[in-house]
Amino acid sequence: MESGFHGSDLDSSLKCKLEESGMANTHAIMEKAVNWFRSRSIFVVAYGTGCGAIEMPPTFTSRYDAERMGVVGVATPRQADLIILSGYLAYKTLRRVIRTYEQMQRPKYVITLGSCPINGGMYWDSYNTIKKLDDYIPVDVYVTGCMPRPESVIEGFVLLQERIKNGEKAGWQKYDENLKFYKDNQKRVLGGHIDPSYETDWYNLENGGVA
Amino acid sequence: MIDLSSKLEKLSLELVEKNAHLYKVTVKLENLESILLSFLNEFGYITLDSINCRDDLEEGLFTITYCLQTEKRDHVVMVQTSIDRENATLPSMHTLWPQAEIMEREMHEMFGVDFPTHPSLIDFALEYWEHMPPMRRDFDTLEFVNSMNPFRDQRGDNLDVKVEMKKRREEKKAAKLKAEQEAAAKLAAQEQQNPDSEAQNNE
Amino acid sequence: MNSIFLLLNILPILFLYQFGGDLHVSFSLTKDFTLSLIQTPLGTFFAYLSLISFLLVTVSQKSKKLSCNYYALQLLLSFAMLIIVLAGDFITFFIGWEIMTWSSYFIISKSNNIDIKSLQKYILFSLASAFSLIAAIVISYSFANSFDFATISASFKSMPFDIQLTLIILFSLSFFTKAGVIGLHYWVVDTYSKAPDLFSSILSAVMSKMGIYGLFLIYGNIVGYQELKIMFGTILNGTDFGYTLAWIGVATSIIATFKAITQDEVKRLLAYSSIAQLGYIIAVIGFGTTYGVAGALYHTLIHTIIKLLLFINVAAIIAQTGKNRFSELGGLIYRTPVSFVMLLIGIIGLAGMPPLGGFASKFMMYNAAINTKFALILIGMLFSGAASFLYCYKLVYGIYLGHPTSKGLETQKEVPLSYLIPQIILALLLVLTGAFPGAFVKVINPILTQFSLKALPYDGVGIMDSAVGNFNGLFIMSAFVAFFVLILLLISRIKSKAKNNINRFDISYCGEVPSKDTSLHYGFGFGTELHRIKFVNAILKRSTATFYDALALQTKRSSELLSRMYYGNIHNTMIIILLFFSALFFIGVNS
Amino acid sequence: MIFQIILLIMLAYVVGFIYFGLYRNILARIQGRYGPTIYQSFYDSIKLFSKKNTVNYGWMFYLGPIIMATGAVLTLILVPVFSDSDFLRSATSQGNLFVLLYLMVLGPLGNALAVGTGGNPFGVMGVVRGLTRLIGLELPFYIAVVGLIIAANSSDIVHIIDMQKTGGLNIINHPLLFIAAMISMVGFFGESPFDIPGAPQEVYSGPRTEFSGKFLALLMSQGSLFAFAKLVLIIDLFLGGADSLWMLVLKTLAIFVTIIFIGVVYGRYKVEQAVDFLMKIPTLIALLGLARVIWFG
Repeated sequence: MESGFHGSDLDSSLKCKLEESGMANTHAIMEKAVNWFRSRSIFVVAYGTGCGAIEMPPTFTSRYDAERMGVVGVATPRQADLIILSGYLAYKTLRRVIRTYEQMQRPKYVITLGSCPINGGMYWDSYNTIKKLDDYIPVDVYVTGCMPRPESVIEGFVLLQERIKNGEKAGWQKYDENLKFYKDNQKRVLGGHIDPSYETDWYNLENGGVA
Repeated sequence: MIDLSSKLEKLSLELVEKNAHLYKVTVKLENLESILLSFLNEFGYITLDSINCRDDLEEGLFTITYCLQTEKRDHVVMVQTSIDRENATLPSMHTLWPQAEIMEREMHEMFGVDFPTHPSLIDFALEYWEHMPPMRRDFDTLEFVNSMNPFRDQRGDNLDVKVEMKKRREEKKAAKLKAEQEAAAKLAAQEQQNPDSEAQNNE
Repeated sequence: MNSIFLLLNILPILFLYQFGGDLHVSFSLTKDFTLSLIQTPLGTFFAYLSLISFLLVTVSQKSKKLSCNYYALQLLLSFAMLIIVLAGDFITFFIGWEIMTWSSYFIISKSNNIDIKSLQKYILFSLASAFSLIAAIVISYSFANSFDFATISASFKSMPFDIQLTLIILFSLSFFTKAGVIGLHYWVVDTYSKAPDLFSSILSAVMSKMGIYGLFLIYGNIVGYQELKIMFGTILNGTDFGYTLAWIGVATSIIATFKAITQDEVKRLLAYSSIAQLGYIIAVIGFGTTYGVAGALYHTLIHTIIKLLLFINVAAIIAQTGKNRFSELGGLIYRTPVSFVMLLIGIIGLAGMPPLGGFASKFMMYNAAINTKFALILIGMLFSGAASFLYCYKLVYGIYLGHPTSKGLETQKEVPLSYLIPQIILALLLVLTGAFPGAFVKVINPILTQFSLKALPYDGVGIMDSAVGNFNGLFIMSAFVAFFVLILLLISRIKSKAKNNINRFDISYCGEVPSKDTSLHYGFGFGTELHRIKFVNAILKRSTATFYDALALQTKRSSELLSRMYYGNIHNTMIIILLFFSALFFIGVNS
Repeated sequence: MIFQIILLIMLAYVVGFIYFGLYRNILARIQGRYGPTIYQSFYDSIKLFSKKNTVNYGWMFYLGPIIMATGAVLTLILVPVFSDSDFLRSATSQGNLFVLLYLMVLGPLGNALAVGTGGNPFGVMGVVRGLTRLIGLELPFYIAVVGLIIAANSSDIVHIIDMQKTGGLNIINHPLLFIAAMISMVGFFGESPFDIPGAPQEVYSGPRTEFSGKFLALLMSQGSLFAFAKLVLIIDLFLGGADSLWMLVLKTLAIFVTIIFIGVVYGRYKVEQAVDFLMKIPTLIALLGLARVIWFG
């Protein structure tokens, strides 16, 4: 079990409590409002995995200005809601991407640019890139094109915002539910060297090292 | 260049001219180190451009080429040698040219050439690579890719588009034909059934 | 063993409490000389300060297996300090001073990591201090025909100005050496850092305060602040003398602060910090105003509390881990949480942050500077305070936060209770002085009356009154606690689930995964940035060590030159000596 | 008083967030962009508060942002907001300028402990850069404040405001001190060229690197409260305070816009460059102002 995973679902317990006290309706309205706020404010960590990295500066700067929709870039995955993977992923990159994704806090979303994360694109027969990204981490929106223009990227943002607003089931929920599937796939391509391996707690070694 | 070739003749080596800027010397593996040393110290080839490896699968050899340049940068001399493919071992040249260290690391990773005297033979571009070195010609890339990363089930992207489209069109046509036939058969069956029922009613 | 000496330490406190107030004892040695002990409010204040410090340090020494003569020496030191602060004449004072020097010298020499050079430094500077003290005493005796404080004080006004100035300078030099003013601090850092760990707390918290007591004695009692104002002119609203002294203090404070930031050894940092804090006291001690004296006294109290707390804390950590450098410590917060909280309270006090006592004393000193319109002095003190945040943070980060840098720290146990009890008492004192800054006014007012200065106004136990603004310690403390609890409750109610105590290597590290071998502790990188700032680098690259080393070298060379005279030829030497004396003789006759 | 405190905190929260929305808009317009809505900071904060989980490295990590928020709230209630009314006068009379000067650093220092507990070297790097910058940043500000205190012969802010009613505004009487204090304020607001601690290009967003969810939201909220408190402090010291809500908004806005206009046109200094600069030009300006106060009233 990775340390990025916190299994307990607080939402459902809260829902039960609220339903008991007859406030389920209020909860639903609250949830709707929160979803609206979530859709209006998206912090992005832009991971320039491939050629699409060059499309992100125009998307965020003067010409296309993603900030007007509340989409802002941040530096660390801890603060981010959305990770943009822009292009093909080598195995070496995939390891870092998984790590970055697991360090993000829920709710979290993934957008990929280009055709490479969908089916390998022009690198389909390379010994060192992956073909299907959604085997390893769940993808919310694929923006296709080789490479997609900033307009398409913005359209991807709009699509994602719609989904968040409607409260649709997002990738991170699938990831939590089908953790074994994703972990098995990751192990298959990364050869058992998946970081982080934080099973042992260095600070409690005398207690058997159980975290 | 006459100068160099006369010097090389003393070492009983032949300088082959490829074009005005490119020359080649073929040496034996056991002389490689001493000849490279004399290239650096005596002939003034201070720059090692690259170390190249060619996989001669048919002859069971790796052909290694050291590309060298003088300070003038007006020509390149390729010093070529061959090593056994199965037991590929080379002396490390990082003591002569420090840049050789990283080039040899790459060669080790991509072809599996071993450098016993190399100081840091760690991962270069790949991480935790456990399979055959990927640049060897007997490494079947397609098979490897398919075993590691199967294509999407829903779409047969590894198929020929033209054939596939033709096949689909035919399938569609066949399906349509089948549907028509079925419809006709159904109709016929109904027509058949109706008299039967009538007949039953009559009974 | 420990408990016996604990009792012996309590006795003088009880004695002072029971019979204190108008203690007046005198023994006559010969017809002319009498040794006398007189209890003044100032002396009582310093006596309690030192006695209680000794008591607390003795409590924390319980877990150290110390020999009987160590305790005896420590008791002798305590006795010497009691003599110093209760002395009624200079002979008694000097006897106490010498006993203090020698007993502390023997204790320091018992340390495991002391070297001969540091010991020599300590004894040389102590002797220099004593010589300048005895010179001043002899000069004053030649004018007053008495060693009695009161008699000397009475006849001081009738002395010629150059004698007055010489006396003040000689006395000041002696006490500056003890307090460690910059330039004379050469022995301080080495001695504090190499003395036995718990004894460093006494050196910093109590023994340096004897220098401050001496300064008070000279400026307040012997010379008198009114006399100082007459002797030297006035500048702005203060005296010229106070202004000069303030610059010495501020320079000490700023330079020592920057030096402290770049230290790697924990106790060296604390030693420099001690110099810097005493710099504040020296800056305001010469103002000769109510607020100046009150600020100096208040900061004396606060600094004693803080330095005891910090040195005991650090000594406990060093005893527990065996490491004394920031580059070897780190990440102890989960292993020794109580120690961490104690150090935290200590550094909040050291930095002078509002809810704790450190602020109250600084506020008093700042007010003193405003009162006299010494704006640059005030800015210097504020500036040094701002820079001191860096070493405060280095202290807490280097030891307790971040990641462990050496093996064994991750399985460390909490320090023994005997170390924690004095720390908890001191931390409580610090909190109380922060919440009730007004309570101290009643302690200070008799001392102010002794110096014939105006008494401080008393407005309630929680309020510190001053001419230029009030500060309600109780209100700020309670508001801080109230808001803290309120925000804590609000935040803990928010449903965003906090995953507690996740693995400490699970940090966002640009997608990479740090391991045990990755260097994650930034502790020893502190202060390198300062070298790139021109002004700070100008301070950091200079050192008094170069001056004293050069002095030592020149002395050695000149003595070599002298010795060569002798070794060359005995006849020549005799002739030269003869010529020298005859030259002296002629000069004497002619004049 | 409790009602008044709640009212003040709400006012500061709203005004602070709207000012930051405004800041982002102005920045966008200067860069030729449309910019987000003016309420964007609200959205961000509510979203961060509603994050489903948050990392926590231990109790000190948890308490750090709370200490920082406490420092901000305490600063806010100790600054007199309205000059003539009795609004919160009972609280503001308990402190003075020195308390404020130190309270302004208490919060960041508390948060620095949390950053250290997080154990991220980038975060600690940011803290150290911030503290080093503080050496230079505080100097002109201290000189300006000391100049005002000596001119008014009081460290009580209410008294300084009252002095300006009769003797004219401090911005006119002591323009040099005002300039020096404003240069420091640019740094206190984290604007270029002094935005060294949290530089995302160099130290991975600095002290905030490990904070997420509700902790980050708390840090943002206290940032807006703190910004409001600093603005009010500046108008109290130099612009004679505000006697009505409209004057308050007008004056704080004027100061804020000036600061961000300075901020948007500059690049970032290195730490040593910033401290060197602050120790030279603004300090010199402030010292000239101080000399004027001491010798010419």
